[in-house]
Amino acid sequence: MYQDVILDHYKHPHGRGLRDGDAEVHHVNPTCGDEITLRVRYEGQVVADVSYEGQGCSISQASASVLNELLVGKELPEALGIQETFLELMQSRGQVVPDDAMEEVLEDAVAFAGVSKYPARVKCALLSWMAWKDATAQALGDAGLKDSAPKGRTA
Amino acid sequence: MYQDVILDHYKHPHGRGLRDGDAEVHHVNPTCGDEITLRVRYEGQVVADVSYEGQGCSISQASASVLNELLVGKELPEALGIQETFLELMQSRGQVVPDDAMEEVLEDAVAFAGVSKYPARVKCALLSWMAWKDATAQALGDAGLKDSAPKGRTA
Amino acid sequence: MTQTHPGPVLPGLLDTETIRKDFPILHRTVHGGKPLVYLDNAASSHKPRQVLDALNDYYEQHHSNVHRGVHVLAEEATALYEGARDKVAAFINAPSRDEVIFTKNASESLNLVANMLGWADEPYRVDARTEIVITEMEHHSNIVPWQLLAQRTGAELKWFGLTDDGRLDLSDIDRIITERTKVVSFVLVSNVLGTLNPVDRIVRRAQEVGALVVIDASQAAPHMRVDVQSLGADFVAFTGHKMCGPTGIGVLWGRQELLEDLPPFLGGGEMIETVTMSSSTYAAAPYKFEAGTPPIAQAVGLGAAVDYLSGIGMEKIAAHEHAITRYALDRLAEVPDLRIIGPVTGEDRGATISFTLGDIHPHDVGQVLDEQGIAVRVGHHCARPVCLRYGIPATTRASFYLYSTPAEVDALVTGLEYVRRFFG
Amino acid sequence: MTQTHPGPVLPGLLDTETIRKDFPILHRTVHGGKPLVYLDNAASSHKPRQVLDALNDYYEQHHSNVHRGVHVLAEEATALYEGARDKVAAFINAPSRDEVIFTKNASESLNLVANMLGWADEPYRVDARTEIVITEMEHHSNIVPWQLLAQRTGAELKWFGLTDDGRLDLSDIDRIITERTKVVSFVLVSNVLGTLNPVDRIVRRAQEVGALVVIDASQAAPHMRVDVQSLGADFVAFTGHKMCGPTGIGVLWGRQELLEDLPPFLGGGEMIETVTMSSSTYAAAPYKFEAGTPPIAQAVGLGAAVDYLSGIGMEKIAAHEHAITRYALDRLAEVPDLRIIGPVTGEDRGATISFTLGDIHPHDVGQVLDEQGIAVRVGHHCARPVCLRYGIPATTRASFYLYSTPAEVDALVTGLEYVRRFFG
Ligand SMILES: Cc1ncc(COP(=O)(O)O)c(C=O)c1O
Ligand SMILES: Cc1ncc(COP(=O)(O)O)c(C=O)c1O
Repeated sequence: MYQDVILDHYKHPHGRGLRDGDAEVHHVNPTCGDEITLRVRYEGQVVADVSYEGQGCSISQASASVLNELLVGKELPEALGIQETFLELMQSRGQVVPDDAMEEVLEDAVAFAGVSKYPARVKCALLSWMAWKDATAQALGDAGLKDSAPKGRTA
Repeated sequence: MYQDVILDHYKHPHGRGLRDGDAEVHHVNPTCGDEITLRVRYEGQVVADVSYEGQGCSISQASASVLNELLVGKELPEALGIQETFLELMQSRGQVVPDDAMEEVLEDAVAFAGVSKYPARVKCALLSWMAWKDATAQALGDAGLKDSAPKGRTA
Repeated sequence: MTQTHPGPVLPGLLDTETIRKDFPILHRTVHGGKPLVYLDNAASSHKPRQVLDALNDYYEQHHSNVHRGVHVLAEEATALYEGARDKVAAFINAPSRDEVIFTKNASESLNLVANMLGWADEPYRVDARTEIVITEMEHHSNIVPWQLLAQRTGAELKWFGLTDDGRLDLSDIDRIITERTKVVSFVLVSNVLGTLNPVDRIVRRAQEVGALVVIDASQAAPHMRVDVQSLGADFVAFTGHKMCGPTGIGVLWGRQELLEDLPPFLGGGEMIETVTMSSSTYAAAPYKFEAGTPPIAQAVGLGAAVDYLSGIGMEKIAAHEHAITRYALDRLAEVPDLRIIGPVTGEDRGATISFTLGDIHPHDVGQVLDEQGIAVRVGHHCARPVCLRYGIPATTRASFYLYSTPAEVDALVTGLEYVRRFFG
Repeated sequence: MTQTHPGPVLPGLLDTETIRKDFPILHRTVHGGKPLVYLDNAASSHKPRQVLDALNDYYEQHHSNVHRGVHVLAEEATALYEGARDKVAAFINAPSRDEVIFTKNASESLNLVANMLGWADEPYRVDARTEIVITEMEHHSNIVPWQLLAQRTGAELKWFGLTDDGRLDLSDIDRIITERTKVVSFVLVSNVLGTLNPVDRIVRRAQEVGALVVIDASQAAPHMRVDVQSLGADFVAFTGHKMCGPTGIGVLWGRQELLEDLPPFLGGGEMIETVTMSSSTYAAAPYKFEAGTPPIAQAVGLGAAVDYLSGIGMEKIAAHEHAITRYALDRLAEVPDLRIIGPVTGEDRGATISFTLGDIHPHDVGQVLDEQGIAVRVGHHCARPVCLRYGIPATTRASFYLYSTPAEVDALVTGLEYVRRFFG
């Protein structure tokens, strides 16, 4: 599970720290008490910044770092697509082997494929992603989120 | 368990029916819903009458009949001694084989020895005896009961 | 005896010879070599080898506390426990697995509902201005929780009476279920009378007045397909030990939005989100209602039990029991002085038959049957109001399951004839 | 590994080589052949063959519903179930077997007390003019029931804080337990810190003000002699699965006169005396508090567990764990950056050791240990206020039992060194 990519992100996180945002959320993983405070800033439909702070294990820390790296600068529909692909991978219980198409979407985040075999850790990996989705819904409204949902998938 | 003596008492109960008394109690066997209403009448220290009515199985009916036969006419201390001996026999889980001394005290009631192997039925056999003890306590007061306790035993 | 001759061949019977091989206890003898004729299935069923294997495998290979561990055993135990929830959800066709709450028995499930409604906010709250409706044929476990709730909230407890032939008297339904009714709780199949109750009519009326519907399916889930969606109820309770599962496990199914809105009952580990000394927030359903270490092995065993039952097929089990029940009703009609308490025909009834035998007390009937190796239950079967209603102190009850055979019915009838002679 | 070399010889150790043979799961391997080093006993213990045999024997030979049957199986099942009550009563030196109530787990036991007191008449009744006292080191199962009770009755919830070295801060005892205190509930041995609390001092003060005392012995009953008479408490709760017993069973011991006076909690079958539609009377304790079909097999299994533990001897088990714990404290002190949360010496503590390792998150510690076959627990261990108190998000917890060996301690230390290198 501890791919080098993950350890790297853990030791050198991207975009950590809280900066200005349009919405802030605080999420807790009740099974371990890990917490994240996360802010999003949008410029139109573009994810201008995702800033965060919190305590957590290497998986949750690395995942937040990867999220920041992957989503910042993306248009919302694309970002949502990435989020869903990541969700799908993480909920696959180790059954999905990332193919080229998935790797193109997820980049570094494919390193989390191994984590999906450990249900107790999936929540760690998803903590920041759930927080991001929630913060985005608050910033843009649920409706804004729905309009932007990638075609052919349900949010 | 169904000794002829028991079936006999069941089919031809002694002293059944409610007559005048000094105290009346109503006891229920919660495990089966069987009920007995029982009255005692004392003349001084003598058990002048035990009258009863109720619904129940052959064991509980026969046991009430045996009780009436055994206790009416006895002095209270002796009656209490009989009650305790019966209790001891019934709680023996089939371990006590009545000897001559016990047979002399319990007479027909030794036929219940076989019932003591069946915990679910022990309560049936004891229903009237517990009711009698309770009614006696009401009629004479707990104190009266204690003073009359047979020597060398605790009530 | 029952092993070698299953008895008369009736249409719809299962291959009981094969099925009985799965149940170790059915091969024991009692009272010096008499084969066991177990007709006490409404009280509790036996367990197939498959369920015992699941329990042993769980304890010998995978046991751990669930949910919070990152080690192998914790992951495996959690997967098994949550897998059992999936199985039970599928078994009752629950729209979501999160609607399946594991309790210790059906009684806890019913108490859980009563307590949730007592502590709920509007619109669910049961209080002094509201009414609770049950029926006269309920098991004590679906009476006492509502009596306690009524006492503690001041709500009024009302009930449907029974007809002489052992069915609910719904003639007054509009007067009994009223605008003030907050909850209607009733048994799907009676554990004394065997009656299968008309769900639709009661649910329709309850919905008209906005009352919640609780169904006690303890005697139904083991024997027929119970589909919570087609029942239309809000809560359905049942118990593991009557359906080939272990003791110590029950189920409460509840509609998701209700489970989200209603307050918790027992507090403790597992059911929380965050805890500080002064206040706590709660996990989402079903965890909100599962305080403390759950009955893990028992859930796994129940999962194996529903696999076993589904493997045979609930429709086939129902058909088998229906055939046995009709045969039993016919044969019992031959016994002089035998009076059936409950429906006397096979329509809309389960495989439980209560009766009296002249004025021979059920304790005596049961005891003398037991001496012949025949296990029936006697008493009020935790439903004393039914006995009061029919003016009897108790009944003798024979109840069948998927492993019951016509030969066992024959043994019962022969046994009853002996009982009559014995006390004659 | 642990099978062949029990590790250093310490005075007071049990013959773990023999004991481990009784526990099937201890022979499994994980992660491709690594021997299992199970150090998660505070979460749940494993089950010896003797307990599994008792369960199988029960289901294969004697299962039936209890108490009301007149047939052989019902008599046998009842004798086994009630026999288990006798065993548990003797195990905790209860003055009477009727003081032993079987529940589904310790959490239910604690909720049962809280609810009894909420519905009780005077002098026991908890209401808005009264106070409830707990401590900051309680398991959520001894916090949330009291929070719910406080919310629902208006009572005030107070608690003892903790000292820096992981003990109860009783310096303010007379201000915390006052004349208004109706109940004081505290843990005998903390499941996070390992602390063994000073019962006498608390009981004395509680008795001075006439408050009832509830002791959560979940982490004590498995590991040391718990004598309810010498504790001097009014209620003692513990749970089967942590003491070699099955899941799905817990115990509440309560003083007889209290159990007689206090109202029931769950309503249903078994707990009644008579039932009519409009009202019911209740059976005597313990049955009054055991609604529905009890966890029969689980009680039988718990009976076998206490036989097993008593056969070895609780004093010997305590001595064994004490030796292991001291050895572990010594060895863990060698690991750089390791900070023990709780008492750092062997006095007045149980065999549970929580710690942090630099700023490596416990999840990561646990996961990397698991890859080496070492099972520890990580998180807040259902006692989040303890973590808040010590300003940490979570801990890694190693906890020992009668089958733990010094070699397993060595494996842990080696494992932790690897964890440090891995994240270094
Ligand atoms: C101290 C303590 N109290 C209570 C409990 C609750 O026990 P259970 O989860 O079996 O209800 C536990 C264990 O989880 C515990 O460690
Ligand atoms: C109709 C009915 N409801 C509820 C129950 C209670 O089930 P349990 O005793 O498992 O809680 C039973 C069985 O005892 C029953 O037959």
